[in-house]
Amino acid sequence: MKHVAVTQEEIDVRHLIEWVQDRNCGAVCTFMGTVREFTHGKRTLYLEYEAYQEMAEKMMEKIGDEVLEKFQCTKIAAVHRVGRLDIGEVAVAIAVSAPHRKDAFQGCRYAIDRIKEFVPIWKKEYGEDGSYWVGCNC
Amino acid sequence: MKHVAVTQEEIDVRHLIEWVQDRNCGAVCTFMGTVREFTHGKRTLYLEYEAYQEMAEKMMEKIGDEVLEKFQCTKIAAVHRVGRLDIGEVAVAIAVSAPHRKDAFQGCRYAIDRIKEFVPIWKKEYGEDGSYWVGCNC
Amino acid sequence: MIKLQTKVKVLCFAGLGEAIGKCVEIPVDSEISVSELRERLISTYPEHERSIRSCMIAVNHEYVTQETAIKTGDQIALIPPVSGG
Amino acid sequence: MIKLQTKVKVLCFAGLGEAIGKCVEIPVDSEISVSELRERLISTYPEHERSIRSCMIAVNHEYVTQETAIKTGDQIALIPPVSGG
Repeated sequence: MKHVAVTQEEIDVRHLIEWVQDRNCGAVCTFMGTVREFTHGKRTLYLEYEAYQEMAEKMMEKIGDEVLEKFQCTKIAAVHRVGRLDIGEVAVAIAVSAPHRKDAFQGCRYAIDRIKEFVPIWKKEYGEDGSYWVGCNC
Repeated sequence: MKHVAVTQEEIDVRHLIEWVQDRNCGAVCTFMGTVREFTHGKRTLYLEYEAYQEMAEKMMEKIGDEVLEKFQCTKIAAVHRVGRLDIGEVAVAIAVSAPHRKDAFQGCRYAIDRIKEFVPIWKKEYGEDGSYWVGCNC
Repeated sequence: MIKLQTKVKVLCFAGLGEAIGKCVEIPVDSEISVSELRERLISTYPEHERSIRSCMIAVNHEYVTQETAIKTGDQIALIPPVSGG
Repeated sequence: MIKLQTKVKVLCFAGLGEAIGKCVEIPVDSEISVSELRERLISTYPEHERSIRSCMIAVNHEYVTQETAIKTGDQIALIPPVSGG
């Protein structure tokens, strides 16, 4: 079972954890990507995330299916936030349940790696010297 | 920075997450070990955990130090519960923050592997056919 | 073979969306491949060639190959290198 | 060399704690190694030999080797294979 969303709302990882918990799972692994203040000594003031929402959700569903197929995972919930995010706020959260811990870790790691690789979401970094789209040639 | 505990109280992973979050961390990984109902088709009714409390906490501190030394992790919080635990309840929870996700995952995985290997805590499984100490020759 | 002129709407995101607009219309023949569409975009926005070339192209929310044929009503999007998470 | 008889308290856990008690007292000489203590325990509780042999021994909350010398006032514990998490 999977649940994915791209949302403007604050992410509460508790809801994801509750959603994935299962009587036959002994393991829940979660990952949260949060807004970091300093990267290589450069200060970030805040970020703005933009998504191609329908496609992003569709890709996240696909990643969810992959996790459930490739690993012995039972449930996965993944939410990515868009809009303005301040330092410390959660940009993405994933929770994965599995009977055993190895699978929960692998599934969760796989999900965030794939999200960062393929899901059409972009961040614009606002720093002390102005703003730029991260990783873009634009 | 590390925070560890062995407790009778219900574990709320939110507190661990809040404790490890840090302005300079972009990643938080958590693991929860929960009481599973079925293992290899055998039903568990509930578990009872016993700890050698002082030593368990000391060992968990040591594991915390190892995580902070071996990986680029910033903070770790780990709590193990003792006493009677029903199906679905959280027996152990770990949260690790790091600037980058790879380290957060590795640190969290390392911590639970070490806890399960070395920390003097034992579980007694109560099933439909009676009870036994898991992994013990007693 | 008669080629009908039509327009394809292309969604743009991130820096590219800011630079050329979030939804641009490109006049095309009725039959066009993804790589042909990319060349039309580049000739329409030559100053953004580098950034257009760095994009993947999605048709109906799926990444597609260069050879994919675009059909009327398809939702086309230019996907710059992603940076979510 | 005069050997003084004294008693060492040994904490026991899990199934072993249930079987022989959570805190047993073993009379020992004033100088005794961990492996000697284990043999004393086995001769005191021969029916639990297998389970005593499967234990690690902790002195003052640290796992120790067989050769470690036990001193007066040390906190000794028999640690059966752990099963936390």
